[in-house]
Amino acid sequence: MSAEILSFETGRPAELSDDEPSLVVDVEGYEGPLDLLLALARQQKVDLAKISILALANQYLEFIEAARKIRLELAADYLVMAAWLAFLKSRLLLPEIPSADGPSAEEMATALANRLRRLEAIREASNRLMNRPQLNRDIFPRGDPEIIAEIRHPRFTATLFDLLTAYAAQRQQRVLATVHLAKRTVWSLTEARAALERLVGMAQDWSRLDQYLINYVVEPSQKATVFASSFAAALELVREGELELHQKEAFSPLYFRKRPPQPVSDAMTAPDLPAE
Amino acid sequence: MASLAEKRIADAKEHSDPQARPEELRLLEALLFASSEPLDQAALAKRMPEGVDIKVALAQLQAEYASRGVNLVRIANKWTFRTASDLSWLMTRESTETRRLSRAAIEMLAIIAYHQPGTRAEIEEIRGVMTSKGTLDVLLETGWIRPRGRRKTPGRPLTFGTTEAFLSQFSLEALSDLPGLEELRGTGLLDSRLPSGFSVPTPSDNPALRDDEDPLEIGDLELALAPAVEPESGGRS
Amino acid sequence: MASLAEKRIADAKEHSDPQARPEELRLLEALLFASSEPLDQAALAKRMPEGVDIKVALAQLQAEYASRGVNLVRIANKWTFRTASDLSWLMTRESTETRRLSRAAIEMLAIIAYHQPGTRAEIEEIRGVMTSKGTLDVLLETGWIRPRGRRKTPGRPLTFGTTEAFLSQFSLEALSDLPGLEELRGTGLLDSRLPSGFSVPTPSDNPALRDDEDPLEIGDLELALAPAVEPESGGRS
Repeated sequence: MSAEILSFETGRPAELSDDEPSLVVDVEGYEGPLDLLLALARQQKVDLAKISILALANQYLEFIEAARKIRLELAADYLVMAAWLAFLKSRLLLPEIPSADGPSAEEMATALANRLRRLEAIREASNRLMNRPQLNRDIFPRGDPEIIAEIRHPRFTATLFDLLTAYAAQRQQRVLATVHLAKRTVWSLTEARAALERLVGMAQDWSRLDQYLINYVVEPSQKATVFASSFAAALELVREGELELHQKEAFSPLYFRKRPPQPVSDAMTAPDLPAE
Repeated sequence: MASLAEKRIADAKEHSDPQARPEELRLLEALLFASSEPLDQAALAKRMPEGVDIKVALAQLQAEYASRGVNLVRIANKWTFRTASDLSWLMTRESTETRRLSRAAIEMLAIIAYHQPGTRAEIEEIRGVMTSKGTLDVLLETGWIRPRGRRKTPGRPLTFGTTEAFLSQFSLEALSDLPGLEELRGTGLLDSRLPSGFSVPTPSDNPALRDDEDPLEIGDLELALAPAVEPESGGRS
Repeated sequence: MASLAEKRIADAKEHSDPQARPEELRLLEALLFASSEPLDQAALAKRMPEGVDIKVALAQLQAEYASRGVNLVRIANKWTFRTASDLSWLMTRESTETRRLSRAAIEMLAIIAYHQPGTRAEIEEIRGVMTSKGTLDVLLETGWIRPRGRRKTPGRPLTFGTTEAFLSQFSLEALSDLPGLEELRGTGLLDSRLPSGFSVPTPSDNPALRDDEDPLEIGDLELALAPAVEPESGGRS
C-alpha cells in the first residue's frame, strides 16, 4: 500500500469548535481501531469521561467512508469496529426499548468510553515510565566495579585407607623396580653368545676365554655372571660345531678357537694344543 | 587564591571527620561501591561487625549521599549506588547505545507493569490490537519482563510480569512506585477484567504465583523466547 | 534507640550540607563513579563548568573521601575511586569446596608420614619420581604437613613432617598408630613376598629437631607456601 495521506474532513459535531483544523490521517500510523478512536476522541477536547460516543461513532464512520472512497485498504479490525459503531449509533438514536437480554446502548457506550480511557491512561503511564530516570541513560551504576575476590577454602578429603594403600603400593612398586634394575647386571646367554661369536671371528688361534672376557667386564661384580654366561654360550657353540674348547686340567684356564674346517677323516686326530 | 583553595581542602578534611563517623558506614560504602550488583540487606549484614544496626546504617548512608553526585538507592530491596538522576546531562556516554523501543513495545511493557501478571490476550484487549510476536520477543530480550506462569484458563496462556532488572532500569524501589499508579487505581481502570468501581488489585511482581496461575513448565522459557512465527498471530507486523 | 538512630540519620543529612559543597564536587563524583576507567584531569576538566579549578576540586574531593570506605586515588595521573586499601579483607567472598587429593599428593603425604622428617629430595628418592612443586603446595595447603627444619646438608633443604591436623584428619591418636610392616602385610596391602631387607620405618612427628636438622628461619614458611614455579623442578610428574 502506497503511503497515501488521507485528508479527512470531519462532519464536526456541534460541541466541537469550528476552528478545529481538518484531521490529516495516515491510517498506517494507527495501532488499530481503538487507537484511531482515541485520536478522534481527543479532538473533542473534553474529558474522556464526558465524551460524546455518538459524535465519536459518527467521526469514525465518516473516516471509514472516506478511506473506502479512495480505496484505502483497511484491516478487518477497522471494519469490524465500524460495523459495531454503526450498530451502537442506531441503538443510541432510537428510543431505548426495555429488553431483558444484553446491555443497554448506554452501557455499551460507557464501556467503549472506559476502554478509551483505559488506553489513554496506560499511554500516559507509559510516557511517565519512559520519562523516569533510566539506567545507563540518565543514571549510571559504578563503571568499574571492583573484583570481589572469592576465597575458596578447600576441604581436602582423604581417608586413612587411601593413605595406607598409596604408601604400600608406592613402596612395593619401588622394591620391584629395584629388583628389575639388578637384573640388568646379568649377562644374558644371548648377549654372551653374540660377544663370543664376534671374538671367534677375530681369534684364529687358541685364546684364553677369560682374557677376552676381561675386556668386556667393566665391574668386578659382573665377572661371575659374564664368565658363567660365556661358558654356557661357548659350550653351545661347541655343540653346534663352531668352536673348540680345551682345558688342561680342572680349574686351569679355558682355551677356545674357531673350529678349523677339516675333512671328516681327520676328525679323530689330536688337535694342536695351545702353547703353554 | 591559593589560600582559598587550601582552606577548601582543609574544610573538606574536617568535613569528613573520621571520628564522628561509625566504621560500619565505611564498610557499607566500600562494599556497595565495589559491587557490580545491588546487594540486599542480608548480604551486607553478613559482612558487618556484630551489633551493627544495618537498617540505621543504610539510612544514614543514604542521607549522607542524598545531596551528592552519587546516591544510595534501593531497588527491589537491594541497595546500590547510582549517579544522581539530575546529572544525566553530564553522563552522556558515547559508547552506550540505548535501545529505542517501539511505541507498541513501550505500551506493552507499561501494560505488563501495571496489570501484571497478565497474558498476551489481556494486553491486546487493552491496546485493542493484536501484538506481533516480535514485539514480545524484543521485550523479553530486554530482560525487563519474564514469563512467570500459565493462567488457569482454556489454552493455558503464559502470564507475564516484570523483573528486578525492570525496577533497576526505571529506578523504582518497588512496583508500588510506578508513576501514576495511584491515579490509575483511583479511576478503576487498572484491571481490564473488572468493570470500573470494583476494587482493583495492585500489580505485583511477587514471584509467588497467584491462585489463577500454574507454574511454568520445562521448555516454556524457550518457547516464549523462540523467534518462531506464531500461527495465531495472523501474520501481522 | 529509635531516637538515637533518627539523630544519626539527621546528623548525616546535616553533615552532607549541600549548600556548603560546590557543585563541581558532585559532578566529579558522578563522573568518576560511572567511568569504566580512570580519568585524567583533562578529560574531567572538559566536562566541568567554566571557571572550575579542577586541581583544587580534585584535591578537595580526595580529602573528603580520605577517611571513607572509598578513596579517590590517582593512578598514573588518572583519577578513580577505589575501596580503601585497609578494607581489602571485606572484598572477599569465602566459600568452601571439597577437593580430593591427587594420587601423587597422597603418595607424597604417605611417604612424608612414614619417613618424616624428610626433604623433598629424600621423598623423591623413595617415590622414584620427581615431585612437582604444585603437589607439595597442595599438601602444604591441606595443613597436614609442615616444614619443620632444614637439613644440615649442602643446600640446607627444608625438612617436612606431619601436623596435628594430619592426625585428626586420619583419626590417629599418635603417629605411632600408623600401621607397621607386619600390620600392612596382614591387611594385604603389602605383598608378603617382599624381599627380606624391606622395612617400614617407625615414624615420629616429635617436634624436637633431630641432630641433622637446623631450625627454620624467618620467611621459610612463606617460601614453602609460595606458589612460584621452582626453577629446579624441571621434570615434573
